[in-house]
Amino acid sequence: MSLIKSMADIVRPHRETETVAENSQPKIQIRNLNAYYGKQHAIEDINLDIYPGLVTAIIGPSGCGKSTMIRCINRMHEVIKGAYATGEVLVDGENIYAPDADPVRIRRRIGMVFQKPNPFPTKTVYENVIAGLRLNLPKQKKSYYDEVVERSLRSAALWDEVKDKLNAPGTALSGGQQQRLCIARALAIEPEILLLDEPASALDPTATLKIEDLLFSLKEQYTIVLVTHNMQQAARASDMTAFFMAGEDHKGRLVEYGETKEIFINPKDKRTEDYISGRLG
Amino acid sequence: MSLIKSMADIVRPHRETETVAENSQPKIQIRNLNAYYGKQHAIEDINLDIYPGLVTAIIGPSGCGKSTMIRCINRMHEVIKGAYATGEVLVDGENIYAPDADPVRIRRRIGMVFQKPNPFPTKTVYENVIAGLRLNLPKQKKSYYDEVVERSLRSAALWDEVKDKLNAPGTALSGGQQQRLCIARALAIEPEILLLDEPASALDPTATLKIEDLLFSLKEQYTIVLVTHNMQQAARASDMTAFFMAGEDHKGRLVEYGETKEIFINPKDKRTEDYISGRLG
Amino acid sequence: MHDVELARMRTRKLSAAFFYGLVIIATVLSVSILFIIISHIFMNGIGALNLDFFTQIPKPYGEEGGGIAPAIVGTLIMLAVAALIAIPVGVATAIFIVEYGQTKFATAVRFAVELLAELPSIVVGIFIWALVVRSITGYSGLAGSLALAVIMIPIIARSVEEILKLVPDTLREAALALGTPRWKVVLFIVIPTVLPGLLTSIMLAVARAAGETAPLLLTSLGNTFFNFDLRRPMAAMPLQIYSYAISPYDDWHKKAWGATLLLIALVGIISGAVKYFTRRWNHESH
Amino acid sequence: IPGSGLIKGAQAGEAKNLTGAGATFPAVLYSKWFSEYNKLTGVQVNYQSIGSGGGIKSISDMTVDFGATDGPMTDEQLAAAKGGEIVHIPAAMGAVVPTYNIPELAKVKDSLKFTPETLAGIYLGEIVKWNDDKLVADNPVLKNVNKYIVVARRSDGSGTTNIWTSYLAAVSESWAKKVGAGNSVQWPVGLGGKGNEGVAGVVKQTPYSIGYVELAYANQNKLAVGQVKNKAGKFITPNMKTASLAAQGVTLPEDMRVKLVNSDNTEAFPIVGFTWLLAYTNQTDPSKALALTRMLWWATHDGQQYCEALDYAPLPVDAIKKSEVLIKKIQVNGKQALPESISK
Amino acid sequence: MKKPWMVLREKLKLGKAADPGRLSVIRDPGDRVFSVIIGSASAFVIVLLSAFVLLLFYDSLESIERFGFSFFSGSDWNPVETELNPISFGALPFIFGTVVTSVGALILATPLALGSALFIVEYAPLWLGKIVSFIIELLVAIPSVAYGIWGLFVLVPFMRSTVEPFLQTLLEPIPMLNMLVEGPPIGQDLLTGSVILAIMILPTILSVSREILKNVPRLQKEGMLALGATKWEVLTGAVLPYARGGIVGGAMLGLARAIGETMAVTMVIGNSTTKISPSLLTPGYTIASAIANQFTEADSSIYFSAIVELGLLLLLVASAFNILAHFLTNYILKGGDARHA
Ligand SMILES: Nc1ncnc2c1ncn2[C@@H]1O[C@H](COP(=O)(O)OP(=O)(O)OP(=O)(O)O)[C@@H](O)[C@H]1O
Ligand SMILES: Nc1ncnc2c1ncn2[C@@H]1O[C@H](COP(=O)(O)OP(=O)(O)OP(=O)(O)O)[C@@H](O)[C@H]1O
Ligand SMILES: [Mg+2]
Ligand SMILES: [Mg+2]
Ligand SMILES: O=P([O-])([O-])[O-]
Repeated sequence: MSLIKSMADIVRPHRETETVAENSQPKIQIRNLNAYYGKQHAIEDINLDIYPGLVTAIIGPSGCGKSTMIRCINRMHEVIKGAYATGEVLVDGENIYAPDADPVRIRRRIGMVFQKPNPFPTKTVYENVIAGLRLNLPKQKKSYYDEVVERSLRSAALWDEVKDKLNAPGTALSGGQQQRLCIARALAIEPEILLLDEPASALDPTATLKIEDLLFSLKEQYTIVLVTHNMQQAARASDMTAFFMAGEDHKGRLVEYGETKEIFINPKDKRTEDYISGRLG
Repeated sequence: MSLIKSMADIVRPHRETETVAENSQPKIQIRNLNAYYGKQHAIEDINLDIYPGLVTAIIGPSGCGKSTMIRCINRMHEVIKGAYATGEVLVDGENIYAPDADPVRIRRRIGMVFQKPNPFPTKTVYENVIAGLRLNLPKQKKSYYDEVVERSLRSAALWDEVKDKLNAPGTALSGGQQQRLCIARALAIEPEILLLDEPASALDPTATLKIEDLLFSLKEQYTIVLVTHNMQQAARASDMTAFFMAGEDHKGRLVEYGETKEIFINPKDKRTEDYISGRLG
Repeated sequence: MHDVELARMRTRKLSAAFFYGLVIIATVLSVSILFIIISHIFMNGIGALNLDFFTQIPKPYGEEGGGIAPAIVGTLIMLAVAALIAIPVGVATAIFIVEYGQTKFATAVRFAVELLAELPSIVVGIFIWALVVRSITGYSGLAGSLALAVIMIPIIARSVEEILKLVPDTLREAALALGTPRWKVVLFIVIPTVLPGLLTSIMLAVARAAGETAPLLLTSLGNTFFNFDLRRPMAAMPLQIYSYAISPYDDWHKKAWGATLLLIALVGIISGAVKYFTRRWNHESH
Repeated sequence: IPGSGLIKGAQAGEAKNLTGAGATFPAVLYSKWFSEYNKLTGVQVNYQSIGSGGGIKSISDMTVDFGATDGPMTDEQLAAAKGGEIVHIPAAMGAVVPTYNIPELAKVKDSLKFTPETLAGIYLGEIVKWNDDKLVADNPVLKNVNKYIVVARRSDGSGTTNIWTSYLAAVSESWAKKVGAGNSVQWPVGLGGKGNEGVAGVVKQTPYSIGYVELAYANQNKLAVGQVKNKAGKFITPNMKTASLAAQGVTLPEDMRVKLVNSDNTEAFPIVGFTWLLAYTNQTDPSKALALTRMLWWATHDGQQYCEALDYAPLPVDAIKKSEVLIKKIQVNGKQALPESISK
Repeated sequence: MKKPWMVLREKLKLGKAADPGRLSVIRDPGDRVFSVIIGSASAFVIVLLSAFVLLLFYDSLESIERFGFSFFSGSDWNPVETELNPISFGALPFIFGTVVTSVGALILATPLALGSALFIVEYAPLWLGKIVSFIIELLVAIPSVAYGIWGLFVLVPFMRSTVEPFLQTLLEPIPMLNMLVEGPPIGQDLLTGSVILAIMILPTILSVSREILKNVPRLQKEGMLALGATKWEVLTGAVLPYARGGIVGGAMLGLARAIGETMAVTMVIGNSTTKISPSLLTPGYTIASAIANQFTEADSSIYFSAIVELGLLLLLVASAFNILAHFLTNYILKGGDARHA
């Protein structure tokens, strides 16, 4: 269909030459993952390998379990009342659901950015960035904090916009700036993996594009997982795409996973095609 | 674009032969209508003529003021605290915003059906239908009520489904049935105009189609205004379509108004085209 | 519209107007009660307030003059001690309910808080009498403080719970996702976010306890002299108001009105001050 | 009074605070005493007038250092006290008087005359109006007062009530049968006031009311006080003198627990009683025991001079002698608590 | 290439720098300490509540054993033995006084509170509604004893001289109703007790009803309006039926408070155990005021035990109403429809 063709057109040209990491070691291996909200079975039997150095997009209709999925990767799923998960998630080969695994440490290594920007309202921009350091590490020299703040904000492409406002409250920034601040905050503790749950859904197109550029520049150093309901965004910003969908039983399942280009231009599954062409959702 | 073509295909064939009422007298004339929520200016300077015997659809992205618009037509807008409207709405040439106009009477003449079915939970199906009569007329004979109930439920295409459940509470019906019950309730007092605000958004496809059929059969007798966010529904069920959109300033404005066929196949405004093709919203 | 309908419209309109009138009357009555009571208290009480009133101990029966200083001091001491006990317990309970509220135990705690908050205060008096006065201290300021603390705990727990619930989960998740242990999330993220509201609700609980009489009747007994020793009976403003009000002495009546005015002013000042400081706080942080 | 003036100023080793609670009947006197005593010795005696019932209960539960009552403790109550033997130290005598508030009579000089029958009738709820024939018979002024009588009485346990009901029980058979005498009784009628203060308060606030209070409360508040017909058939105005007469010729028991109502003395007011301070003979805290015994000594000797001005009747000499014996019974660690220098 | 997390660890000279891979380590002990602390505070609350019940039960055991049910049905409260009257403790007059005053308060306060709540939610513009509810809720901040002194010196004389005589002339000719106002108007009586309680529970009922009314789905009201209903018809037809359960819940909460209220009532009700009569103008007694008056001087153990049993009764009844109120209001506020859930 023509629509899909035009989608393929907006895939960035450099993606074409990217080598897909089929034979590099996966950073995250998800094995038979099931997640529940009390009695409700939200996602069923997910198996998925996520590779370092790439942006992996998770797409699918509302309620298919995208958020649930990535929250399972840093054990944030279980902080919801009554929620629990079974199965394995291996990070660098180690199961984060092992009985002796410490969720606090896991979350320190796996940064997360949420759909709605959530800077700490009582903290300044500066303090927001180093919040993770302050909470987790012994007190450091001011110069060290200064350095981290500048580096993180630069990485988040926010430094120039806020360098004169470091002492303003985090909530005094615009929505897009707040979201980049949250990314900077996540980067400040130098995680290995960055999970982003619809990070641009609250933002206007300009801010959205900035975030996408940012992801592109970060992916060399991090393993990035991006949940989005915006097809164009998935097509533009990701290297791999996983399509999830919930069945009649409301359990979310992985329908198709592969290179973004393939998924968008040549989906193997009829449901993927329908969804991407806008017939579903 | 091909997408629009395929939309045009689903416009019912009988629409093609419909004469558009350009030279019949408009039932409702909206003149320089502005509506506010406190300080927020929700819709600006609307001018719109609505014709009897037709279904007029109002479409547009979320927040563009569709609901606000039709609530101004029966003075329901002002029941929200702090909300008010300026300008004129003429019904049969008479300004319902005139200082001596009585909103209670106006609402009695203009029926309204809401997005979420709202039968009265404490009343039976039967009592729900005649709720308006009980309010507006002195007590009538049982036989009169019986007759009205049957006629209204038949008009709402609900009679066969509920004739054995007339004494069940109104909330004991399915969502689609509840919505048709609300339509029957509105029809029972024989209004001249019927306003429907996304009447099918809470319903499944089958129930939705039933409602659309119903509108088709009612339009001879009533002036019908239908708000919908569903393009296909607007295309299928309406004769005229008004496209609203909010600017950067968040004020909703009328962008384009015309025959549904024209709007969907040959929109004059670029924004209309973008919206209908799915690029916006 | 039919004629019948139009005719009926008139009576419907009339009844709507009639009931609107009733609603207005109810509102005006309810609102005026406050003004009536406050103005009586003000007019009768203002005359009693002079330097002696604040600095002197009560005079023997039938002699004019003197003041209620021991009662003012006693109320402040007992409130302070009660707050010292009740604030940590109340806040901790609220934190438990909100942040760890998934267990059956937490539900039971909530329920207990709910019931304690609505216990008649005289019952609290009996309880503390039986537990403390009878077997440990005799009538004493400490017993009075404990009674006030028991009254404060559930009020604090309940209002702090409401306040903590206002903190969006997204904020907790933001902190958790940084790899922060739960207790740090609570202490360094959740509580600072709502600190002004927290302080307000705590102070309102303190203010409410300030006016309690019945439990003090059975625990702190009263004192005609200054007393700063918690082990001995202590005077309190509400007690003084009660005994002066029911007496036949005109001078005491005046003092009772004065003390009432003072008590209400104290409650008003506490809540006013809290509002003022929290507003400043909010201004500074935003 | 022999034994006065021995306590002048503070004493080393003496506690600086005492807590007492109980009778409201002598509270007018006590509040004066303890204010003076504080000036003299620096000892703060915190006396809370919560009613004799409260005094008895507080001393029995040992929640206070001393109690006070004007209805003597019963043998059962004495046996139930937690801290051992309790002594009743007489402090003063006083009259319990009928007091009333009839606006029509505000200007009338002469006070109303009450008989045992009318008082019992009113409190039994049998006489309900001020113009009842029985009342009018002795008080023609009441003929036109066609108003209901608002009866006021105590809501708390009270020695004043004890004296009042003992009197009614002594003079009215049906009262004795139906209601009886005691600190708290089941009242057939009436508004309850807490303490003598409360009853005086009710009478003062409520037109057409009648109540009974210790004379001091009525006089200090300028309430009208009624005369009462005594055993000899005379209407007696209550005052310090007529109250004192009630104890004349009565042999006082060693433990001083004695009721004085319905005296045989022809000039005596018939509703009179002692009021007592209650203390344990076995004290555990030497400093408190010292402060307590000194205070008791001062009260029963020097303190008596304040009675007259406040409308109480001072103790008869015989009663003071007996109280000295009782005060000396108070011991700490097996030794007399009162310093030898005073008890000589 | 150096992984970023290794840079951080090296900079901070953390011991584990060489081993970024191990996820499973001993957890932060802070969490355990913290949860123990707040857990024990919470446990304390439960202990406290249990201690209330147990201690009061223990101290009232003597009375419970001796009088059993007759404690609630007997109307003799007689602490003194006489020829005709043995010692007995029957709390019926207190229970009667409590029921009459608190139900009376409810009858007086509910229409006012409901009317004001309707005004605030349905009629007034936002700013006015806020002011009105703020003012009425300030009544909560006035201490009980302040109501007492106001009641004693202002309300009682006013009732005695104006309201009660007026009621008597008004109801005199009406059979049955005239029994309610028999006897001399004293001012200190059940009626005045009800009035002062009504004022005190007004803000409670108001704030619950206001929340409930706010929670009536707008769609329900608009459905009615769209049929051409007047505001009043919307209220009676759509709002009140929906909110009924919650409003009853608010009233229950008010009732629970009225039952336990002590000082203000004690100061105006007359404190009299005299015979139970239908007249609201008789002085009465409530359970709470009986405790306040008699607790400190219950000088025999059975008397004391009986007073404590009154306290226990108060505790149980207030809790029962509280639970009921809770159930009724939460049902509505949490979205359950009282009839069709
Ligand atoms: N806190 C929760 N409690 C119970 N069920 C939940 C909760 N959050 C999500 N669910 C359910 O789990 C399923 C998956 O939800 P999830 O939020 O993962 O979907 P999603 O794909 O992220 O949707 P969206 O695009 O709308 O964010 C849904 O059926 C949802 O209703
Ligand atoms: N009760 C209200 N108070 C304040 N603002 C409101 C209220 N209702 C709507 N608005 C605002 O008015 C504008 C128009 O809203 P409206 O509900 O008319 O949009 P809509 O086109 O019906 O959107 P949708 O498709 O989401 O229903 C929006 O900006 C909205 O935020
Ligand atoms: Mg999601
Ligand atoms: Mg809408
Ligand atoms: O002196 P009493 O208070 O017991 O009457």
